[in-house]
Amino acid sequence: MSEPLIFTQSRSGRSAAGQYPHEAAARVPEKLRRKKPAALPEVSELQAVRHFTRLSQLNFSIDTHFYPLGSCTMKYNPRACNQFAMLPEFLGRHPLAPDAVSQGFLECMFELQEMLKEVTGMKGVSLTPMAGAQGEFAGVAMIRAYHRARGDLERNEIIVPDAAHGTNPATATMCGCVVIEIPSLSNGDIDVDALKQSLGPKTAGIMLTNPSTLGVFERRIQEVAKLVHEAGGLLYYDGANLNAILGKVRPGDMGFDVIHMNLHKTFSTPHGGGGPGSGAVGVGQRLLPFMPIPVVARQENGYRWLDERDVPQTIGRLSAFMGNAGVLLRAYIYMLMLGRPGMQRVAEYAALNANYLLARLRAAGFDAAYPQRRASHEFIITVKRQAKELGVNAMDFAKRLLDFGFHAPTTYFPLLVPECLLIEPTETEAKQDLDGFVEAMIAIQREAEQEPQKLKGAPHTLPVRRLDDVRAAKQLDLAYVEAV
Amino acid sequence: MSEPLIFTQSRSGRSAAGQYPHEAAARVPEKLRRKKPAALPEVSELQAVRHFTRLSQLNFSIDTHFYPLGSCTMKYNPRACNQFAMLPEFLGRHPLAPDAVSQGFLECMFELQEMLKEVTGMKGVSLTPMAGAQGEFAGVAMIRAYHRARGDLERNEIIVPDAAHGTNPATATMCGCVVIEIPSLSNGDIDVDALKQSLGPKTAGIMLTNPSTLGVFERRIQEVAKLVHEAGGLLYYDGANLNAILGKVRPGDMGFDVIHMNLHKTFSTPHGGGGPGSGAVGVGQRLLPFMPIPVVARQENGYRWLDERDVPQTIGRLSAFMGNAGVLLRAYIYMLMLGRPGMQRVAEYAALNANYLLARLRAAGFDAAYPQRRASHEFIITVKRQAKELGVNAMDFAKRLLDFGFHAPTTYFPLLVPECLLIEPTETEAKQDLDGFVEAMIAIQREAEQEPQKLKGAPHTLPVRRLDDVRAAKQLDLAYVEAV
Amino acid sequence: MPFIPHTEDDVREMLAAIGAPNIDALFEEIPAALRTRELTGIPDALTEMEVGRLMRSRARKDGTPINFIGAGAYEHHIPAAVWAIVTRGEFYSAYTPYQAEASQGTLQLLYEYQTMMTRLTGMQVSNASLYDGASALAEAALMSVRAHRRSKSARILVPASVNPTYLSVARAITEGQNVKFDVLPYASSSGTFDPGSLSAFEGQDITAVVIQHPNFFGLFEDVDAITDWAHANGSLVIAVVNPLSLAILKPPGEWGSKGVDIVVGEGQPLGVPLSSGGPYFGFMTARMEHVRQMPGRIIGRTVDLDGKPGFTLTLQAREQHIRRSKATSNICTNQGLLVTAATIYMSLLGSKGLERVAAASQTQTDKLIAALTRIDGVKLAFTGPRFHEAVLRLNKPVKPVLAALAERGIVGGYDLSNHYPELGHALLVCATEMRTDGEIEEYANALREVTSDG
Amino acid sequence: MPFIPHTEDDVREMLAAIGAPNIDALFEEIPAALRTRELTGIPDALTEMEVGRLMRSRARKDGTPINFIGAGAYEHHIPAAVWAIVTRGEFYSAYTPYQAEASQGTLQLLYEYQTMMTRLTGMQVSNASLYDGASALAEAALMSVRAHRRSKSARILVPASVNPTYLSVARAITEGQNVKFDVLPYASSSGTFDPGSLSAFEGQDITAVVIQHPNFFGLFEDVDAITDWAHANGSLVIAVVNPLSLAILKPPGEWGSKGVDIVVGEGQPLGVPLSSGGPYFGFMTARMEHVRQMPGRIIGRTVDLDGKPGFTLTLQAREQHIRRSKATSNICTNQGLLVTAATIYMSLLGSKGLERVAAASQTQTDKLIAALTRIDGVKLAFTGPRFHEAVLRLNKPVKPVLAALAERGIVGGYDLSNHYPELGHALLVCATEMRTDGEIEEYANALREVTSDG
Ligand SMILES: Cc1ncc(COP(=O)(O)O)c(C=O)c1O
Ligand SMILES: Cc1ncc(COP(=O)(O)O)c(C=O)c1O
Repeated sequence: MSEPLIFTQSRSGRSAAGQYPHEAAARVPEKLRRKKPAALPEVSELQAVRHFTRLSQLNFSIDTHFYPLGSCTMKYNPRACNQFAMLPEFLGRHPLAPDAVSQGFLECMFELQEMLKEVTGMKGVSLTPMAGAQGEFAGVAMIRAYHRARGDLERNEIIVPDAAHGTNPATATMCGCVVIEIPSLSNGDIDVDALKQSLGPKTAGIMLTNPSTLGVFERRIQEVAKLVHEAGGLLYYDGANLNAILGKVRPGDMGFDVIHMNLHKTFSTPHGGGGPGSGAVGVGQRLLPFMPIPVVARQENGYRWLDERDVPQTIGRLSAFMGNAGVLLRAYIYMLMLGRPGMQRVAEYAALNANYLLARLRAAGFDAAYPQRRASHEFIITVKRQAKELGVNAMDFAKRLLDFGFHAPTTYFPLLVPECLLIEPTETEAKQDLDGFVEAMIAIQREAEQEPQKLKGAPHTLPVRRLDDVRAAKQLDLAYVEAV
Repeated sequence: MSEPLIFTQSRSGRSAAGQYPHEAAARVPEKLRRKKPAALPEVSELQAVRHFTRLSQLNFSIDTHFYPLGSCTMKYNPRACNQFAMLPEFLGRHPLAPDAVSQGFLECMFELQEMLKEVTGMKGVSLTPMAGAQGEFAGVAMIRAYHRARGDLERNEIIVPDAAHGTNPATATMCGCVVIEIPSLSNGDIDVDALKQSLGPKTAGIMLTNPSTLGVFERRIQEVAKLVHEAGGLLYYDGANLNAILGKVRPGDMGFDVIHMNLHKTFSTPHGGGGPGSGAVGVGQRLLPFMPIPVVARQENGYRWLDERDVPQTIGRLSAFMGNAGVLLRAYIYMLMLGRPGMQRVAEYAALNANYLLARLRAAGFDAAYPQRRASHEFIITVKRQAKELGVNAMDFAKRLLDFGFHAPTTYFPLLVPECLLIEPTETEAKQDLDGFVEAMIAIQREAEQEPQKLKGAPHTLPVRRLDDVRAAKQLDLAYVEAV
Repeated sequence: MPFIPHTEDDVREMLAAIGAPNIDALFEEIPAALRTRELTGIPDALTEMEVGRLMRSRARKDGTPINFIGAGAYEHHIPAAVWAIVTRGEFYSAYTPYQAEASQGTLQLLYEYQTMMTRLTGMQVSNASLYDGASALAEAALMSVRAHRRSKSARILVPASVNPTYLSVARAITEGQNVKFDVLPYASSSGTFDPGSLSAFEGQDITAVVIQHPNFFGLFEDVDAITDWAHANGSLVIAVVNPLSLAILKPPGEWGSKGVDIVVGEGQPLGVPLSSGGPYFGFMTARMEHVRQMPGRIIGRTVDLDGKPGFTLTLQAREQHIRRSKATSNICTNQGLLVTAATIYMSLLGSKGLERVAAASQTQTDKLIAALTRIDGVKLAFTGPRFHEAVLRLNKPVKPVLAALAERGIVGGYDLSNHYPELGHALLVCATEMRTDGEIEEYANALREVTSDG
Repeated sequence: MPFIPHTEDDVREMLAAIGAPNIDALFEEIPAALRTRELTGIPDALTEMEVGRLMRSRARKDGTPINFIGAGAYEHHIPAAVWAIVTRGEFYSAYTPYQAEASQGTLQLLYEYQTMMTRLTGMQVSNASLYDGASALAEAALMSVRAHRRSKSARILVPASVNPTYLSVARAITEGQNVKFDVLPYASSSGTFDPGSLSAFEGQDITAVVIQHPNFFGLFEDVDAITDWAHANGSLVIAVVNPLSLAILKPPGEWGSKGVDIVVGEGQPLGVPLSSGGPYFGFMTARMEHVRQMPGRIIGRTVDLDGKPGFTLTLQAREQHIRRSKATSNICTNQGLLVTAATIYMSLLGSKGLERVAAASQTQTDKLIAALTRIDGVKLAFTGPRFHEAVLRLNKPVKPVLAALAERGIVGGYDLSNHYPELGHALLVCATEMRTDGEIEEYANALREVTSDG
């Protein structure tokens, strides 16, 4: 299965004529006028529909495959969220429409803020960040603004564990901070001694995710919080992994000052093949004055957006309007459908699935990276041994899994575990599917022992076989050029 | 690719609990109560979504493949038709809602009736038949009612050419008529002499499709009409093939008294893997009093349905309400988007595509069934020669085409042409795709000559290989039974 | 040219390959006198944007009144997933699965549907759909005539508590084949059919007896007694049922001592929106012994060349495209897409979900009746056990009442006075799980106003 | 348990395999003191039916007023096919295409998107999206600082005719890295930026100059002169454009004698609904020489083991997951699904379609302005050539006027008085191809009423 580029299907003069106005001529001064039309595809409506429908079929997705991509929380995206978020009134609402014709939407946003406060244990929530990384940005920017507002101008160091997601250090840099990396212990916990040594008068804060991306819960979190706070720093919670603890423990209660949430993970909005997401931030008392705007407030005469006049110390705006509203609506709808009991179940069954899958894989002879620990909602298998003994690596396992109809786990992240597969089944997968995954892993292990080239050459049954990434980066081909 | 039956994914106690009311208990007298729940699947929402999404991917469809299934007019089904027919007000309207809250819908139906009158040249249209065959039923029933109303009680013979679609004779039988089959000439026209011999005092009417399912236009249609009318019979037009002549010639002008239209063909409503369709009927003056009800009328105070009180001689109702309203809306929307010029283009480009494909296939050495004739919107290739010389038949060509990514043409229909492929490209396919089809046919012909087992074993790349139809009919397995 | 992909170059090259001077030449076999000049009655083309605007304005005219009619079409919650999947191009834009290998998605789904319907109705075989519930009854009548080899009468007994439109449709469709329907009165006290009244037909050649349960008034019939009488009399039994009700009611396959012979009904309650009456789908299940008399498509499981299981259309020798004038029915195109919806719906709801929906509908109807009959001049006509519909008697003609309610945004029920003049000012009302207590109250308030006027 | 597939048996077997007594034991590593007791602030679960009812009632509150605001988000016709395909599960529910072989659909689409955007903007490379237009400007500013090796100032000139919110966002995002934006006034007579005023900066170390065209007032800027001045001064040029306008306007790649360096903008006009401001997508294209400084994902075409072409994420060494604190940006999740919409939109419209849409929008805006300025007390602020927005000056404060219009179902425009107090009672209005002549008249009548009151 493969599909030619749409450009090769284009023919001059063809069009989907029902899609644009009958007649219209633009008036543009000669020197500003476009002379040659942009060479966009010229195809019929059927050709476009067929092309993109066929392209879609080349993808794995939650709706078609088990997708245990660690740290990405690929769980079921309820179709109802999409349907109700796309009601014509919501789709048609202009972001700058007056409050009088926006109360329905604003009420949803306000209630979403309130629910997110409740589940995180924070004091305020801003929905504006457009993805996790922007939520992180908002968080670190608030930490900086906090220190600055106190005249504490030297604090520009952000401590980040080596297991952290790449966005954490990248964000710190973007905020003009210096990144101090600290190691993890072999049991997966933070090296608290190293932390102590890193803390000091320049400490702005620490970015943690707990459970960490190693798939284990940071047990000494209260001690960490105390240490950082005593050093004058603040604690940032990377809430991409909130799925692990939803309803079980709240970042606010653990001592965090600020958190971002990946609504496109924990709150099950779709990832759309790359996005959109939403990285709503929650803050404790200290950071309330600095929240990114706009934020919805409920007032006597209805709901309205707070802006720079209401939040004068705000770190400012992060998007042209108010973030990914449609994603927020989906998260809101999802939360309403979960409700209180459902919210609690998320972490329970996510942990059950992860621990079960871990137990079965271990029983099948695979090595856990942290065998002494409970898995959180995800866990790490390392195939270091197989790499050494059989010459097949994590990538080979990953690619071969595709042939078995399973999306691969996250590979080579976190960077500190060699040949790792970070596996996150999520709570919406059935035991049968986990069992199927285990069987596939066992079959692949057997192949690795008996015919390792099966793995090396994998995938064999997908639209393409393994791609040459080196060539992609060296002989850059980033846009199609017609042969002449 | 294959997908297990949903029943094998079911587990007792599992459910998509958000889909039904929290609590509710039925009150049913003991002896009427269901004792054991029906063993429907017990799956999660994700499992259902994944299962049916994966099943869908096992299909060929217009949205994914060229689908030149003769007599079926598989052309692009505009997405707009679906979107606008599914506006919440239309979906939510109860069929028995009072006229006061139905004017928008009724206006659409009325205008659809008017447009169908215009394109067919008929005097009245009833939208109620739910598919072509039911339209045929309505037509023949009206013909019978007409004769009966005139006291002409002996007329119960319906003449049907041998090339006719199976629904024609089946319909005649269903109406209690006797079927008189007449042959076609070797040039594809009706054998007018045979017709003359069949006509008589028992003749109720004749069912024709023009162009016929042989893909050629019946040139002596005026003479046929005259003969049948003179004999006291009426003419029925099977409008499944209206795509061939839309805007070029009107059944009413050819002398037909009644016509059904397959809106799911000519007017591009989707076929949905089997249906629904709509077989709206148009009638000339003589049959107006007998139309199936309901029919929409425009009156001073708005639109309303006419019923048995308004049309006392009606053949009656054919559906519980008023037919496949949603299909009708789609056809209406489609017609609005085509408009007058677009309506004319349908037949022009359908004929262009058919004649081009025919010309290219002939140039490539394939045999046309009617080489002396223009193709209409479809045409017949016969592989009789290949069957004799190479031992590969029409079915083998058809199955092998699937491997090339093309849906097969209609095979073994019309029955009178041996080893036939009835090919209907439709006007919405691009020249490139027709060219691709020709290349595939050439390649298959080459295979037939060099490695005929490639054809015999085809398809090779689909979810299943050739299925054992004989076994299916002998060892009936029509519903799943769990292994115990 | 909307939907036409041809460029000028394409047309030129194609005509050259054909050897025709222009497109018009392709129509040269059509006698010139017949050629259409202009379709003056057809308006100019609208763009998609313009059509959208027009359709939205039409839709707005009709609005979204609160609906309390059933009478054969019921407003139930439809999970968002259902139509999101149904409208996927691969289901939506495929034809009837003639090429089985390229249609395994549709075919497997239909096989799963057949399985579900046999389980729901307690029968052995199901076809892949008929047009709607009414025409399904007509087909069942014809099928019973074919299936009942010993009966020569083509005479079918039908209680008047069967949906009267179904009866009209069955008459219209079977009339050419001389099927005769004898309509038997329901008991005016109970609104149900009294099996005792069948004794008048004892020993007569009756091909089949039709039982609708719950009947058109929403009431439960004495299905066991009727079924047993029919079988004892050598007649077949045709059940007409609401598939949703079967989540709580004994399936027709268990009625009486040996179960009915044919079951038909309207599939709409299973995931199909009201949409002005269609497209819906008729279902039909039956005993295995009658399978060769069934109308419509049937899917069978078989194996491919490699022995791998697969699905295909089977028993096609019953059908028009093979058997032509001797087919079991003329049906060809059926209602496949709606069956797709129903199959997904049943999978999502499961029998527990269907049971809850049925029970909640019954509960809300009880509340509705309680609320409405509290109004002076509104009485419940029949008090027996019922599903989710009921007949009310008003103190004034129903039609103007319904018109006044419509003005208040309420579609208040179905006026029975045409079909059942003997019931007086009778109104058939319905509530499903979709109707909230608040809406029921709103209806009661409106009806109180409307019936007390003047 | 909505969305949880586990049966009791499953749970029992799974716990046994784990060796845990109950699910709670899986959380034993969480200090007991921290364990959440109850989420009292979260309401009980609603069923899908109930949520649907709630959301429809919320939506109804907001209604569907007629919209005359643009200001960065534009209401255009979106072909039905676009979102029917975008919401297919395979696009909707896939992750970022890390496993290229299992994501060729998304990857090829993104490659096609990149190609289209380079062609539309006249540049050589495109990334696969940023969050939105405003944050894209921030990223462009940071990119220009990295790309301009010789400039040390991180100083960027921005005319005040640039969208003021974009400027706020750019400031908020780049502030930590000490980027300085110098805002230069627009000419109060024309509403556009006078290139002559750049001479004051001649010879200074300016990293980049930003040009928005059409500018925030809808007016055309003198892009050639500004571009050439910047390049002559050794500065880079960042263009902020409406992608739709590029169907009729000279692409930034051709501005001045050598074209701009970076192009960014809001992709929303290309098939993305207004939906309260997002999700939209920011686009960015640039000269090939800057590709390694680009933020965001980039897709490349390569070959597989068999030499067959395929697509993959490339130049990942720029990104956070590889380069961590030294990445070009922290962006990870982007706006892929919206790019999917835009790619389908551009394929359906083609450049001819885009041109028609742009032209029709311009035409309707002309009509709107003609209609509104016929009203006493309503004046056009700037008369130069424009695209599809314009600034009106009213004779009274804008906010109450907009409130009064909203009551009449009209969203009348964007109040400029906060950002541009110097313009007085200024209102930014917009019409696209979606606004009919009738709606424009309706607006004019309403505005006449509202402005003449009192
Ligand atoms: C642990 C963690 N932190 C942060 C992020 C960044 O979130 P986003 O991709 O939404 O920017 C991710 C997701 O990739 C993540 O897994
Ligand atoms: C020529 C012809 N007549 C009649 C029919 C019957 O139409 P339907 O399938 O809608 O009942 C068809 C379609 O199959 C047909 O092609």
